[in-house]
Amino acid sequence: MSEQAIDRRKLQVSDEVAIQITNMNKWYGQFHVLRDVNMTVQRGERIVICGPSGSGKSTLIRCINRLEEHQAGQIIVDGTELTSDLKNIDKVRSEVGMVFQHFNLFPHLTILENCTLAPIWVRKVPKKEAEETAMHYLRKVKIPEQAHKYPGMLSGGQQQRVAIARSLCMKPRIMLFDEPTSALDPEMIKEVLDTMIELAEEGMTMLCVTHEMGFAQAVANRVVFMDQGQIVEQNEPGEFFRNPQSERTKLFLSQILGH
Amino acid sequence: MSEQAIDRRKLQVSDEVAIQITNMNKWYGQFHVLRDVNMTVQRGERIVICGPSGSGKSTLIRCINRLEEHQAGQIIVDGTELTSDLKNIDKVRSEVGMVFQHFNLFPHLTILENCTLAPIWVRKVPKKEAEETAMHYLRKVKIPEQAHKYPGMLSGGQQQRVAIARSLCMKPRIMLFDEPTSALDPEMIKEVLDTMIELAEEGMTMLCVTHEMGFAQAVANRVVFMDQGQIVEQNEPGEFFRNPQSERTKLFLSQILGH
Amino acid sequence: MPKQLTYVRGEMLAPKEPPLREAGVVKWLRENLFSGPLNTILTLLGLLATAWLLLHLVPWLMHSVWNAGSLGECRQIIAATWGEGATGACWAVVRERWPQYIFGFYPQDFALIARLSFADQYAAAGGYEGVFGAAVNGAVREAFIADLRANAGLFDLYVLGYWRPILAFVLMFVAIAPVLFTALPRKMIWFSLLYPALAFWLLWGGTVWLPVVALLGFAVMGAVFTLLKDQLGVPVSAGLGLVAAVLWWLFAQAPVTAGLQSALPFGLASVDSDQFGGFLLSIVIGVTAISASLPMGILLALGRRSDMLLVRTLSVGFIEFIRGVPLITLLFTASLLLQYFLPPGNNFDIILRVIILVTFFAAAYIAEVIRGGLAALPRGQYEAADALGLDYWQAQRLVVMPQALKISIPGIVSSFIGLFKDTTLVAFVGLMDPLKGITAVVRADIDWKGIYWEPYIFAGTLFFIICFGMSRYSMWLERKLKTDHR
Amino acid sequence: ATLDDVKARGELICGVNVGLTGFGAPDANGNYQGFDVAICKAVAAAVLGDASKVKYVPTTGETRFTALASGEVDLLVRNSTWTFSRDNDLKFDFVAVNYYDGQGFMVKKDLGVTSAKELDGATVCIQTGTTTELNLADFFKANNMTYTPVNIADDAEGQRQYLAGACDTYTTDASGLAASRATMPDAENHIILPEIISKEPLGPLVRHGDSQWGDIVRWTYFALVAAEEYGVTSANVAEVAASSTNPEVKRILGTEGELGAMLGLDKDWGMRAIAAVGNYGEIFEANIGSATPIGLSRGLNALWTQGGLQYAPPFR
Amino acid sequence: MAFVQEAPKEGFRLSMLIYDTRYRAITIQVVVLFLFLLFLSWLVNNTIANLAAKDRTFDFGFLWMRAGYDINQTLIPYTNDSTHMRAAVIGLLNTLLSALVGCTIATVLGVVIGVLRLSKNWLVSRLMTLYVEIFRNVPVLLWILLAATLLSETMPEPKDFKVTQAMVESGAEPAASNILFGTVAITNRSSLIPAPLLDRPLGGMEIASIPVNFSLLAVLAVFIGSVLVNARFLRRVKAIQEETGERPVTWWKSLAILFVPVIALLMAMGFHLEIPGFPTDASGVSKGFNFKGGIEVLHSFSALTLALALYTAAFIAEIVRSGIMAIARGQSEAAFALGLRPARTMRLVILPQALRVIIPPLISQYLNLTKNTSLAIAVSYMDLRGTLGGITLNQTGKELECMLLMMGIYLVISLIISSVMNAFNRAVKLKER
Ligand SMILES: Nc1ncnc2c1ncn2[C@@H]1O[C@H](COP(=O)(O)OP(=O)(O)OP(=O)(O)O)[C@@H](O)[C@H]1O
Ligand SMILES: Nc1ncnc2c1ncn2[C@@H]1O[C@H](COP(=O)(O)OP(=O)(O)OP(=O)(O)O)[C@@H](O)[C@H]1O
Ligand SMILES: NC(=O)CC[C@H](N)C(=O)O
Ligand SMILES: [Mg+2]
Ligand SMILES: [Mg+2]
Repeated sequence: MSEQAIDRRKLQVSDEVAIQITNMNKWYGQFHVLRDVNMTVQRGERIVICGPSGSGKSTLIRCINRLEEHQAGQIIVDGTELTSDLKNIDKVRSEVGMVFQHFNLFPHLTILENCTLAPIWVRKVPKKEAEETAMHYLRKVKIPEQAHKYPGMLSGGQQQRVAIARSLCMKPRIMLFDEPTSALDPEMIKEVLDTMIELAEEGMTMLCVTHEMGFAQAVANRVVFMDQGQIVEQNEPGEFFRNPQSERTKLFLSQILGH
Repeated sequence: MSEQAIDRRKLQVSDEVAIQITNMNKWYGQFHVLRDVNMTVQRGERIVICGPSGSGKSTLIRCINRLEEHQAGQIIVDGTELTSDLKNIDKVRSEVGMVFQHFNLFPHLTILENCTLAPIWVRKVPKKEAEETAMHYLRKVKIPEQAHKYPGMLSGGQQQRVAIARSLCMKPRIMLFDEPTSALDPEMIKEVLDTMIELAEEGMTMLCVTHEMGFAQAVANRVVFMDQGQIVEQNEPGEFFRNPQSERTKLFLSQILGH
Repeated sequence: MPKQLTYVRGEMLAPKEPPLREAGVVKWLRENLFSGPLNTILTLLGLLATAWLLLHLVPWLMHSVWNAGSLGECRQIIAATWGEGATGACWAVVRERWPQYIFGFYPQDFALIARLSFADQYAAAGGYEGVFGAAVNGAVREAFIADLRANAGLFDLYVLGYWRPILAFVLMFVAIAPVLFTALPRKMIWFSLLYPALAFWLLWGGTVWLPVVALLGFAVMGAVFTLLKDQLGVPVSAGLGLVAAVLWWLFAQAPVTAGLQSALPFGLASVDSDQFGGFLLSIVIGVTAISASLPMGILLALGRRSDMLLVRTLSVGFIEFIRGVPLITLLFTASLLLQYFLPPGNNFDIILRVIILVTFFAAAYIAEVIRGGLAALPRGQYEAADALGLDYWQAQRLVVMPQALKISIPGIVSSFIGLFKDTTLVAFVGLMDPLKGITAVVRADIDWKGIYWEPYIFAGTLFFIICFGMSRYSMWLERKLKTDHR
Repeated sequence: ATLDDVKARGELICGVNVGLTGFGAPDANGNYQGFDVAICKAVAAAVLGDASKVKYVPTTGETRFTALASGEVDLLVRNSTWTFSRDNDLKFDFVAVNYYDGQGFMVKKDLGVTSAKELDGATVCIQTGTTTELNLADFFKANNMTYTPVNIADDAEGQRQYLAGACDTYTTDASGLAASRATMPDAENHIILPEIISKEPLGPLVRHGDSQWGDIVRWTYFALVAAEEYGVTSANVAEVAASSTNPEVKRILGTEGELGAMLGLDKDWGMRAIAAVGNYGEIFEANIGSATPIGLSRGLNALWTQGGLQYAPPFR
Repeated sequence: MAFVQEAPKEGFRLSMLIYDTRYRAITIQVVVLFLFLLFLSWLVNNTIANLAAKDRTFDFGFLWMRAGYDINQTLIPYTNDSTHMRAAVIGLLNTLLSALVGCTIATVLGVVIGVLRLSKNWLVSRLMTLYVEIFRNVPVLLWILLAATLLSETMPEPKDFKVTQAMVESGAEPAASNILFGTVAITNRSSLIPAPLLDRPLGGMEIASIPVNFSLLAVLAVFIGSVLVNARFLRRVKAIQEETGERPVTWWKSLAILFVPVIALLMAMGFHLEIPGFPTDASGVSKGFNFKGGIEVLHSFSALTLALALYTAAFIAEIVRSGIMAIARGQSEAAFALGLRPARTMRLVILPQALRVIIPPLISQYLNLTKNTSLAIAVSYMDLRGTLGGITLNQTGKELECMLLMMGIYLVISLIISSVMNAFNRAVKLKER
């Protein structure tokens, strides 16, 4: 998928901090799933998170829009600290878009309705305007002609692109992707990655859990490797793949690149 | 997959007619799905059927073992004409093995039981003997060690190989394959194609709907191209790919070889 | 640009204990009971309701009386022990009448008790002839039995006395074990198949040859079927087998039974249907109808999916009719109208008639459940079976049904639970079900007139235990079947 | 014919009441006892020679006639009133009247009611499917009063509702009321109002069209009545049969004449019936008479010789 | 060569009836039809023979004869002079009333319990589980009997509400009194609720012996009008939201539109409530046996309906719970991630999807409840079975006719309900490719 190789220098990373995670810890019952995570994400960064299964990648990004609650430490998103305060949660959630592995489109609504639901009810955008925005993003993900179909009538790749468009309609400043391509057939992966690359080119702050190493190399400006709930290594992608530092990372890379 | 390139001359094609289809027509309701199909298959032939989606390939081979009923014309399999007579149908079905795109293994039976079910109940083979045969074919498809597992515990490629072994256990004289690899992940396709190639080497009469052009070139002695329910072109594979005659075929080949 | 992009962890962190508010009672309470205003209100409401119930029930249950001869006596004891105006449960009625709740008026086998435990008195009274022999000895017999009742121990009275239903009940578990637990040897299925005849004989008594000869009818059916199956195909040979069996039952049953009985007389004292009652009746009706409705339900479901218009119409008509009318109208039909539909002068057992109609009722529901299971089965399974050359019935038996039934288990079990609960409705056609029938009899007794709650609670609890057990079993089975193929 | 069916079956199927103490109810061991039940036993003794060869089918007021009509039972003895429409429209034969009765009302003493005419606006418990239901409607209409019926399926439930105060008054046959009252823990707190609002001749009935069977039941019953008249009891019946010189007694007991054969039975039928259950008076006293908790006096049901209505036609 | 060029054209042979797929189906159907007709004619034959033997006829004329018995709950006028037909209609209406009220209560309760079972509140979810397990594992007949017993054994008798001479003299209060500010009385026979009365009613007339009350019609008409106006109002609100994005606060306006006109009309007609109570004489001593005034809801109705509702609610709760659970967690997470609040998520995302899953089994529970109303016999409620299938059957001896008619009516009700269900299923089927 790297035909459209991106000139990574063109992508702006500003000094502004988009997400600041400090000494964050999370337990599921007795199970210590995230341990002392520290991470700073600048506005405009494109971060790929990888690591073995069960290492806490999903949990980490789900903490960022409070789909999970952390128990110690601090997460500040766009200047808003995530606490139990409902107002803060609402604020953060409308700033942060999320794309799930299984799309999670609303099957009872058309594609267009899927895209306008949140803008209308959360952002209180007039319907007409919401629909225009939605069509804009649907065009951007290249499926405007599907607007009046239902999700069940679309292919997986199309569905995932709708999911991205749906998030974008809320005009988020940060996008989180949790293995957005791993539920897709090989041919469809490309459609979705292309869409994500385009987003990246526009300077969207992105955190993406993925094992598509091609994508990481093409787009990311940082790769974060997690294991056992901790950030084990992070580096600029070229360096990361060429020259991993820790043993754990080497082992992991040998496995996923090996086959 | 053509590492084990087959010396095609070694494969015997006898004069005996295995399948004779004459002026066969079939309708689904008002829809004329097969139009005046004529086809003769000699014993030992390996025929690949290809064509665009909806052209009636599946329907054609399903007619051969009467999973679908044709309405006009004649199909004679191994000397038995397919009519509504139950005895003939039973006879043909036990001569003709079929492998489906989605394997259709019986999930409530172990691999071994899947393989022995039909021999025991249809051929009335003693259980012991049936099991020996089954193990023989399981060894042949290289998964004897899975015999006591359930289909759900196997990978797709393994499942498809079990499906082939299951058919072979009935010692059919003709094998039909309906896109046997298209539900598989790329890595698994090879396993299955290898098995099929071995079968071909042993002189089994095979009709195979597939778009694996490598396989066609390596194994088939004839490629049949269908469109809109009709046989548009058929030829020896080298000639077929190098030098397609009809416009329709050219267009089709350009698409599937293009990507 | 971020300052230090590169980061490598030197050493891995060990897991830590969660902070205190993440564990322990406080967290549990906070998360589970008081996590928000709405939840707090709900908790308080829940506590209030529980307290209210307990306040009303506990004193009543605490003041239980287990030993009394009548309701009046109970009340006296309660007043004497806990003071005037105290209310309490009078379980004495259950203690005194439980045999009826369990067995109805099923006769106790006093002859056996006498022989085993009271040999001396028995011999003195003149042995079998003297005591149980002829009807003329009514008075002697009554006196002897009264004596036994007074002197026999609990084991004698209730275990020996009711050995027939108890044995039938215990054997029932042996019979259903291979169905419930697939790990058991398959050969046990044979016992399961013989069990209905055995249970019939144990419960109703009479000559042993009746069920044996009836079973022979099935043997005849099987023989005809296997002989003809290869030539004529399953449906035709099954039909002919059925015809042969029916002919056997109609014409050979009576003479052969009589002949065998006179040659080799062997039997148990026969018991009339009207002596059945209580849970014995519920279980007899429930279990018979359950086991008979499953095959019938399968046939109906297949019929409903058949390509043949007529077969489909009849199946649909039957299913929709049965499901469309209340069970009790069917029961009324069984008890009152069936006599109109059958040839004049016949008179067949009311329990049997009720069982037949209850079976129809259950079968219609089960057919719908199984139809769901069949629909959930991918088409490919049918095609694969066809392609392998299995015929329709082989495909159904070996490929389709095992899978469809597995999918349908939760639905089937809940139909069974419903059916078992519905056996209480037979009270409306004059049978002694444990809930209303027996309770009405108990309350007609002058000693227990005015008792309401205790019999209901007793019968209700037993029902709860059985039904709850069944539903837990089905959950267990579902889990088990789900895991062992993955 | 019913007689043949019964003989072939070796059992008489008798529709009875299950909840009316004294008339028909099973005891703790499941044995049916009562004034009505005795007739079943007598018929079984007469026909089959064994009073215990009876299968009792519990019926409610509502189901009893269907049970008889459909052939479910051979004989219905369930305090059923002989009425024109039951006889002619429902096609039954009432073969005799074993209890002359009338409909009454029972109220709690503390209600302060002394006459049925004061019941305007009351809630009345009534068994469904009975004559009393129709009488009640007529009575209140005739007296220009209103009421709320509580239609109840059986006697036990009726009593429960009445005792719980769910109705102000319970109405049914006076004998039924007495039976109910007798079983109440506080019988003295309930009174039966003086008005008897209907005639309720209660008796056994069979299906139309089988006169022989009807005759058997009829004459078995009359044998019991005649036995009382001639002083034959269950205790002395054997002795009387041997010693009696009264030709009618001898005919009843089968020591003279062929009455049994005329009925299609053997000649001992009458003796067996009387031996099994006693004569009418014995049955009455044992089940509902003044010595029992129910405590009914003979009243209209005394023998005609004592000013009552019980009268057996001549046996000849 | 095993190959046959031209298969011999075979003529029809008898064996083809069994082996040939084309003829086999016909053979089987003919046999089945034959057997079925044989069976049917056997039944009819027996019935005719039996009827003849019993000297009976088969006709429905009795439906037009005088019934002669009274019924305690009559939704349309009925006296013992009415026909059996009318009695049957009364019974049918009672059946439907009980079914309707039962279904309503069961739905409300079931939804609440089902949702509470999913609650994170440990105590509440356990209590609800307990409720569900206890109610659905015990025969419904028991619940009916218990409800009836509970109501008739624990509530005060009407006479406990009476003021006696002695009380007037001593100034004592009666043992029991109305609850809810003296408006509602619950006795051991019935619950009495205030009856709406009009001083200036609009009159009425009878159409086909069914009374038509103009006042009621007027109220209904006005209310329907208000509902229509309200619907228009809500459409307007929606338009505003679509235009500006802001949704105006509407609930109080809606309430006003819905109820003000009706209340005004009722006031104009002189609406007041009639409180149930005992009539008293001049000195304040109560007279009579029963309450006068108010609407009497018999306990036989309440017990049956309540028990059925409680029982069915347990099943509905399970349906609701599994319906909500069937909507994958991902759906609510996706909604949260978009910034929708939990309540909105429920309304806009979860419920519309859960309803598709919930409604079909829900309707079959309605069907079950309706059929179970035939257990009314256990508590002396006069439903269809009690009138047509009970007293009428018994008084006229037309068991065959009555039972067949009754089954037919139940069947029609069931078929109507299930065709509604099928229509619904078709309407909401998810669009797939
Ligand atoms: N709700 C939960 N309760 C308890 N444990 C959980 C829960 N969710 C996740 N876990 C555990 O937390 C750990 C981290 O899970 P997480 O989903 O974040 O892993 P991941 O890195 O995303 O893995 P994968 O690549 O498989 O998605 C896993 O061991 C998982 O089993
Ligand atoms: N049961 C059916 N009823 C009606 N139309 C059908 C049915 N099965 C297939 N068809 C139609 O018949 C045509 C041929 O179908 P067929 O499955 O044989 O195509 P195919 O060549 O196998 O295509 P593909 O490559 O997609 O499998 C298609 O247009 C299909 O829509
Ligand atoms: N209460 C009863 O069961 C019978 C009442 C009345 N004698 C009747 O025959 O209708
Ligand atoms: Mg994950
Ligand atoms: Mg195909």
